[in-house]
Amino acid sequence: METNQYTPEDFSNGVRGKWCAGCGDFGLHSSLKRALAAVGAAPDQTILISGIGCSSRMAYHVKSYCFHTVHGRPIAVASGCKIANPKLNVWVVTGDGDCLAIGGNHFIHALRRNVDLNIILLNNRIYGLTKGQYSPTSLRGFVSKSSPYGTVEDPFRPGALALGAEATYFARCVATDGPASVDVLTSAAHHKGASVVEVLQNCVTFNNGTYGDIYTAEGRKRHALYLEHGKPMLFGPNKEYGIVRKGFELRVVKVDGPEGWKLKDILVHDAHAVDHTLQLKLALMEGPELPVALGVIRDVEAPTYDEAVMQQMKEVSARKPYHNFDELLRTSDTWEIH
Amino acid sequence: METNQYTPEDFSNGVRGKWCAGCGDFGLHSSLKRALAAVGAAPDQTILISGIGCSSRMAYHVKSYCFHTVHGRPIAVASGCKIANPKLNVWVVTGDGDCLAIGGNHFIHALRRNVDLNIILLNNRIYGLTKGQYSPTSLRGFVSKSSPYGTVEDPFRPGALALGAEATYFARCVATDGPASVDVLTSAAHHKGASVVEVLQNCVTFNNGTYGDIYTAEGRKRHALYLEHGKPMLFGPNKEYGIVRKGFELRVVKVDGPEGWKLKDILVHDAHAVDHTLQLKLALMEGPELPVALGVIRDVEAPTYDEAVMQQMKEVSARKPYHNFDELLRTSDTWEIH
Amino acid sequence: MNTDTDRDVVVKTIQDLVVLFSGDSGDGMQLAGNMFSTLCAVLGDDISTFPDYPAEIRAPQGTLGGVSGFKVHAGKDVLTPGDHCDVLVAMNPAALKRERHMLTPQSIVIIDVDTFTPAELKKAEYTTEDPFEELGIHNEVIAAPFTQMCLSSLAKYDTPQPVKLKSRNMMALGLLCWIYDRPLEHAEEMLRQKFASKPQVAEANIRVLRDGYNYGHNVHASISVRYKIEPKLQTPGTYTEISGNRATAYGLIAAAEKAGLELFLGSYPITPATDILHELAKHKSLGVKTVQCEDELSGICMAIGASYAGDLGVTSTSGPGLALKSEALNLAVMAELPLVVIDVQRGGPSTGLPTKTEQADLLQALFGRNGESPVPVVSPATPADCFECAYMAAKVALEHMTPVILLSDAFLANGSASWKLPDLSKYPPIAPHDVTPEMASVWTPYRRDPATLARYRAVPGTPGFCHVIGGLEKDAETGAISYDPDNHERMISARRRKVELIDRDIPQLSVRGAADADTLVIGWGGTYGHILEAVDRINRDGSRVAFAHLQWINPLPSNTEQVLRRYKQIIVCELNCGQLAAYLRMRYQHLPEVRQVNRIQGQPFIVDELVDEITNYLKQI
Amino acid sequence: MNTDTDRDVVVKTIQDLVVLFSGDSGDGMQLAGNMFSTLCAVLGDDISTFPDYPAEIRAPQGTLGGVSGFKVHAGKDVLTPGDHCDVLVAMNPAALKRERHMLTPQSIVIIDVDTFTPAELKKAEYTTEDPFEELGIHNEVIAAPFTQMCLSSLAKYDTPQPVKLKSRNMMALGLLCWIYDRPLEHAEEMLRQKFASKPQVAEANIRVLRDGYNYGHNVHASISVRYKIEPKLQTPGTYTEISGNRATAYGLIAAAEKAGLELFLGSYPITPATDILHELAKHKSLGVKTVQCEDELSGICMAIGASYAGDLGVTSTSGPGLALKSEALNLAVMAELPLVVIDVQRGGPSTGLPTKTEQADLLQALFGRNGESPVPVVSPATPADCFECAYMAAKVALEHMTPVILLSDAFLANGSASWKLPDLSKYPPIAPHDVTPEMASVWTPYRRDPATLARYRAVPGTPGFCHVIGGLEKDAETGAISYDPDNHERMISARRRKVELIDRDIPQLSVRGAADADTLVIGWGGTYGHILEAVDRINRDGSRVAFAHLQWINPLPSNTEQVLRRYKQIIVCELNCGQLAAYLRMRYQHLPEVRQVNRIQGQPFIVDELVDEITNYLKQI
Ligand SMILES: Cc1ncc(C[n+]2csc(CCOP(=O)(O)OP(=O)(O)O)c2C)c(N)n1
Ligand SMILES: Cc1ncc(C[n+]2csc(CCOP(=O)(O)OP(=O)(O)O)c2C)c(N)n1
Ligand code: SF4
Ligand code: SF4
Ligand SMILES: [Mg+2]
Ligand SMILES: [Mg+2]
Repeated sequence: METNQYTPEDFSNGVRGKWCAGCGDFGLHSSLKRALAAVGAAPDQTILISGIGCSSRMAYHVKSYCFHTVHGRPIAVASGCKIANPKLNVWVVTGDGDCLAIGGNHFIHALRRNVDLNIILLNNRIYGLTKGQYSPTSLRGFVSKSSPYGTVEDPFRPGALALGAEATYFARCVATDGPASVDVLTSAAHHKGASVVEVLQNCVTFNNGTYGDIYTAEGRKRHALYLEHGKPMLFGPNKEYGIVRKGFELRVVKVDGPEGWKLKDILVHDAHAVDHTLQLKLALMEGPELPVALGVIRDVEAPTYDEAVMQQMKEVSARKPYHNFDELLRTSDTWEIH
Repeated sequence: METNQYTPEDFSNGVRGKWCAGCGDFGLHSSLKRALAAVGAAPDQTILISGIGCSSRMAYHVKSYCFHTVHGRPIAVASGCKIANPKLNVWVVTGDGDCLAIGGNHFIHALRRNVDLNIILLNNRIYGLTKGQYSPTSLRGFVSKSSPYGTVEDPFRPGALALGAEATYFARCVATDGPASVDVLTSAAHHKGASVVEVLQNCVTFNNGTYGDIYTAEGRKRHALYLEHGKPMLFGPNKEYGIVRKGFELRVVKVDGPEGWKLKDILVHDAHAVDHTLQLKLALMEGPELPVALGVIRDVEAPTYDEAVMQQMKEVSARKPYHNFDELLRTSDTWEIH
Repeated sequence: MNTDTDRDVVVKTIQDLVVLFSGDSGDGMQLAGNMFSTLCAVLGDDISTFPDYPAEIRAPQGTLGGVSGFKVHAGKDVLTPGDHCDVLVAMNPAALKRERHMLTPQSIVIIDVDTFTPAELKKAEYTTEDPFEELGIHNEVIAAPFTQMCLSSLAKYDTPQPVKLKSRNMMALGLLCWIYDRPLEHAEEMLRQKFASKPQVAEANIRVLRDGYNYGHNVHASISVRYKIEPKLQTPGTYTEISGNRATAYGLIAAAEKAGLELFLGSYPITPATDILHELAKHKSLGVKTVQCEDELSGICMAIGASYAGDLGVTSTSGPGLALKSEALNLAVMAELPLVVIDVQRGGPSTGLPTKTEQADLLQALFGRNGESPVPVVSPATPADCFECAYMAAKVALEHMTPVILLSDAFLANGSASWKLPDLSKYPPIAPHDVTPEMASVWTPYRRDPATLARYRAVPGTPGFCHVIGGLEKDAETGAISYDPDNHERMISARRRKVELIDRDIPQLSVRGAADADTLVIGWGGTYGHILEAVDRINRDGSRVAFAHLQWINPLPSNTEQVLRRYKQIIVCELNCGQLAAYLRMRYQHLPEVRQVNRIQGQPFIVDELVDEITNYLKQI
Repeated sequence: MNTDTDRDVVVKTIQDLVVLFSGDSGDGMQLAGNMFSTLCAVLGDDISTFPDYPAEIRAPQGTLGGVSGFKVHAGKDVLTPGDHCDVLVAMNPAALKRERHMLTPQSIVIIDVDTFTPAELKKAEYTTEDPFEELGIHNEVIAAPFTQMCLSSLAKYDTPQPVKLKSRNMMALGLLCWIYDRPLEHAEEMLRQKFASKPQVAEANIRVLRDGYNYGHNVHASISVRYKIEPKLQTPGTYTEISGNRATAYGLIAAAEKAGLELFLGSYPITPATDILHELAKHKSLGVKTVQCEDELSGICMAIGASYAGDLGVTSTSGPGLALKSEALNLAVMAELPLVVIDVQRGGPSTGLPTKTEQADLLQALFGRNGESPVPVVSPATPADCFECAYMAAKVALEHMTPVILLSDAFLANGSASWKLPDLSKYPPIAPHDVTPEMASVWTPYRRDPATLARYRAVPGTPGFCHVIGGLEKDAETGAISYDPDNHERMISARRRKVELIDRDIPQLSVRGAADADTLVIGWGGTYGHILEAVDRINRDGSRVAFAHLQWINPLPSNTEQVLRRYKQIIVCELNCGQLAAYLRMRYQHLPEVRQVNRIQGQPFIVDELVDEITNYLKQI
């Protein structure tokens, strides 16, 4: 973590979170403040925009310029902020309902445009605030108040949707996994362009246990792959397992095991690869065969929308002969009446 | 093409299309009527829903049950139709603006739910009806009325977005390429679940030439790969080129050429593969290195939403003791007043 | 059960009773309140309930923000949940503080004295150690050690203490049952049903409930009176307790069955409308399809699609959702398709006060669309009336080929009342306005029924009726797109007239109260009970006021203008800044003086205040 | 140029002139019309133009559906494009048929006789071979062989014939210039500019234009009169021709500059508002940012975000888009952020008549949101007034911290008028209501300026003002979320009062016309010219009528009630079913009789009809 002038406390407004005891939002809240401090921008140079949902209540618990907007629209509002003033750091805190149900269109378009936003998607696979309806990330068959006999639809996989929408950055962390979350959030902030951080977050009240053992440190040791750019894809309690390619498939192998796989056979993570084939496959990995990928999955440079707008304004400005209203008027086809 | 009782004329309502002379919509219109005849459902068992746009005017030129809805919403309206009455054939005709700009959210959710709709996306990379603004599929730098200095954003690639949204079916054709269009549309109709057919359509008036030589029969001979399930991926005037895998990449090679590639090295198309890695790569192929893929790129079986709803209704019905309103009333906690 | 012969305790007979159960969000007050209201209803009382829960997800335990309340009014001629309470059950100091304004000098306060510790007092922001003194409460207080009693009741179980304490609410309920003489049998039955899958939990709760009852019996020396509510002579029949949202869902189910159609709900969850989705989602065995859509726009569009394809299409939401649906609602207006749009109003604008009640979406419902876009609007008066209105909304939509907006509100939606099970066979038939095969040769999409101006629906799948409809203006005769000036005017007026003609299907406006009054009080929607109670009281007190309540707001009953013109002044009472008042003035020129009583506080009217304001106006003519 | 000394032709001096250019969509009528209007304006005429193009993408060439028209009214005291035309230029039989109702017995008809072939007559659905007889047209007809002439003009070029025929419109324009004595210099200059990148095309068009002019000269024997329009004495200054949409864009640019802010437009294309986006997109050198958003919801939300972050946030749309924006608009109401929302009205409801004009979004603008949601509404009277209104809308939004709706319409948006270039230094200053560093210690988000009740904006990036705002109700003092009943009422009333207080910044309602009239005619928006012309005519004819036109509709000018009460009857004229009339009745009790003149045909008023209806009402008091 970088050293700089701000501490997590500088981003605390002293208002205690009103989430249920044990809610994953608490964990993310504290990681977020630490990441904000690590990024090094002042609280008053920071904007945090949220929609509506338990997760979106984050806006009341961070000291910065916060705007608790309406359901589904935080990404659109945040895009306006960033394009208006690209100098500010703009964060979005949103939920699986806010971002992927009602807000789905703004999500995909912000990614395509590559507006430089840091989008924290708290995915608890449920509508928490409205007390327990299934969400677009709820698993097929999920029983909830609005699906008393189980849902009959497959969920979105946020990584697939994001990459399908041309995302330049996608990362994943677990809400209660502090240090890894701080790293990922900090890296998202440093990414120029739209970054999506999917936070696996447990809703103790309406969807407890949805992430199984990935939600525990112990489980992650066994079933999570912490990706690092440039490093081989190793995991397991003793990093004894690795990922290899077979055709277009991924497979888990034991390094130096009976099958004879060596460290050099293991795929090396390239978060910066422009072609996202492998990144997408990593994002989609799931048990029991494959580990769950955590960390920065994709982080690719591309022009950001907000900067490109500024750039174009500069270029056009240099070319055009008029720079204020009065000069504009003179560009019209005019005539004099005497 | 199957033989059956209907002819394309049966789906003609005699109202001449009001598109600009040379518009690609004319081509698709005639292919659509042929495909409808080939599918074999009666005109009055067929629903065609469209939004707003030049493309959406299709609703006035097909004899069936047609509903010209509002901008961006045809997929939502069509979903309601199909879920209400799964026996009907439901088609959606939409444009790149209608479907991917204002209608983006309904598009991704219908695919995720896998509602059994046949979605024809007429992609001309422009807003035609409103006379020439760029669309979410316009290429970066595109100059239009609303982007006089060129756009500063990348386009969606409909195939990537569709597969990112869990599409079970994706195909592509060129509006003026009649027989191939009819084949693709017919196959889309036979697919159980949401099918997306991206139609490359030239807007002669506002975006003429956007597809370069792929829009001509001659160009397609050289630069298009017509995919067929189970067949090797060969293209070129004499089918002399083929596609091979290298790592996670695709490459064009000459079969029986100096580099020594043989027919057996060429990838064989599997439209039914559940893992979409290769299909996605095919959908994203573009020149100059790679040919443009046409035909059915993905076609995978999965439960459809509308049938699953019916199925669940049956199951629940069999289990529950009440089947009319009066019986429902008796399930309440009631008491008698005498 | 130990039913003793109260020797030392006075037993008073009362007409009605208001109990307010209040505690932390986790204290189970909604359950206790609900059960108490049912126990009363089962004994033949009228009931009216009012849950008031925090919008916060989970305010910290013990704080003022976390207080959750449930008011039950039971007895004879009960119209509202009551301005005040006769008994306040406060499970912690925060509850006492938050609800103290509900007390009258006669109210009894029951507290769980075990929670009145310095720590809890501090959480509730008390500044002294004597909460009663600090709040100036001088009422009779029953300080029961619910916490201790609950733990000892359950001593033999080895569940953890926090789990045991979840039954504290049953202790309070048991005590109330003793004081108000409600036998426990039905309550025990309810617990057994609720916890059918966890018999242990049911047993524990029943044990606590009985101990609460017995506690009353044992310590009755410290309780000065017991009460008996005078039973009301209700119409004989089978009753249940119903909330407004459930009644709405039932009304739709009944209408679909009557019309011979399947019911389709496209909806996106939103407080306080979500329970309609929850309720309908259960009833797949009745052919009810519910789709939880990706957003409100999809919700209404799917319902429109379903309606086009032959179902009874419905969409449910609250104010912000109605705003989002307005563009697509206009498609239904233009395509002239049946559709029921339910808006369970809440406090606005914007996200506003999501769990609170308000009547401020009326003008949005009437006018919140581009262009000239007439849509019928109906609004229920009581939770049970939600059934009638939903039924009628569906009937009008199907028979007149139009979307209909049903304006419910948070008060109606969550409140409940006892409800005599309806006999569906006595309800008017519903005949969808569909084409018949004979029409095939002459039908065009906008051919109208001369009696109602409704067009005829040709459901896809019907042989011989292929056609196109849509949002562009269409030729009245041929159904083709038309930009013809005269045709547009003709179609605009047909759509308007069609809605006006619905007034033949709706009841005349009836007037209650003094026949010779100079003043008419008028209201709409969920304020019915409060206004009626106020008007009754004013008339009992010797002044003379008439009262009319609007169920249909568009069209207005055909005699509305005539009724209004009968009086010297009209007082419109509503929970907004005067939307119905404005609408009436807009509709009828030169009305008698229109005066307004408005509250916009996220709360139902207070009858006392209504009485005062109306009485004041009476003095002014 | 050949300017002869008209020997045989009578030259008449006229006050004004209406020319209707009409032809197929591909015939370049919009260009010819536009050029003619500019030529007149350059000579000092008032002008008013009205393009009327089909909504169809491309109706088949030569059919009635494909006719595209452009009306130019030029001369003295021109207020409207005119009910009728003095000259109809019909480039084909379809145009003649479509526009025949615009003729008076005195009108001259100019046709391209080469197009009156049997094939073309058939396309235009004529049933006989004599179109004039068939239509009953007995006017003076100039049957010019435009097609042939055009081809021979361009004989020396080897472009294909269809390309050559694209200049046919210049032939017609040249002829008109001769008849009405408009020198060609400026027209030639315009062509050179328009085709700057294709000098060949410019040259060809100039050649045809001159040949058209010379044709008039050469054949004048067959033309009975030439005309001279009496020049109007206009205020001296620099003029340009401006459409309503461009004026709107300019007003916003001017306001942003005056306020020292950058302008941000978030928009989604929609007819007839799209040209505002097109226009603003050009002006990056003025610091204007335009984002073509994915939908209307994004358009307004991005504008809100930009406004929050310190820009002047604007969103532009038409009726269906306003419906879609209504939920987010309420966020701006609740967050009390400046925002300009432009609705260029078109025919509704739903997709309706997308290219036609209508005034039926008034009630939507006023009331189309959930909850009590007051939003200022302003509406321009003329294309040039769009500039003033856009400027004022931005000023009010920034200074009073509120969204403002600007209601334009298709008639204003596409119509044009000559416009004296404004001197921005004479416009009132605009001072964004932002925090100052001294406030840091006392500021809370909803602290209000006592004079206006506007809160103070703290733009992100300002040191020391971190805070949170949002759509939930907030405590008036602290800015924290509040569900407190009294606070809600207090905030509701502050939001309302804040909007009312804007009336101090807007002009009083002024009345024109007869001072001693019993009748007040009142209108709003783009009908101004038509109503004024009608009222003037009625007064000239000896009846007495007063006329007031509303620019601000919310708040109404503070003297509105007083003005209205001065008359015995009020006649509200509008292009809808009576929305302003309803609003006035709603706002003021016991008004004098409110009568209505309504048209809802997708077309502007016809002055003759206004005169008739108003005169009729005059007889009724
Ligand atoms: C326009 C609108 N529609 C619906 C709602 C109701 N609503 C509030 S939050 C929410 C879902 C929240 O789910 P999610 O975004 O996953 O957040 P969580 O509470 O799970 O963190 C819904 C449906 C609303 N406030 N506004
Ligand atoms: C709510 C709404 N917003 C905007 C419009 C204007 N509009 C109509 S069609 C269209 C875009 C059409 O583009 P596309 O879907 O690509 O169709 P195309 O004309 O290119 O076939 C737009 C912006 C509208 N009719 N309704
Ligand atoms: S409901 Fe779920 S998501 Fe919301 S605060 Fe409680 S635990 Fe967290
Ligand atoms: S504008 Fe373009 S898309 Fe529309 S009809 Fe013309 S050519 Fe086709
Ligand atoms: Mg969630
Ligand atoms: Mg398009």
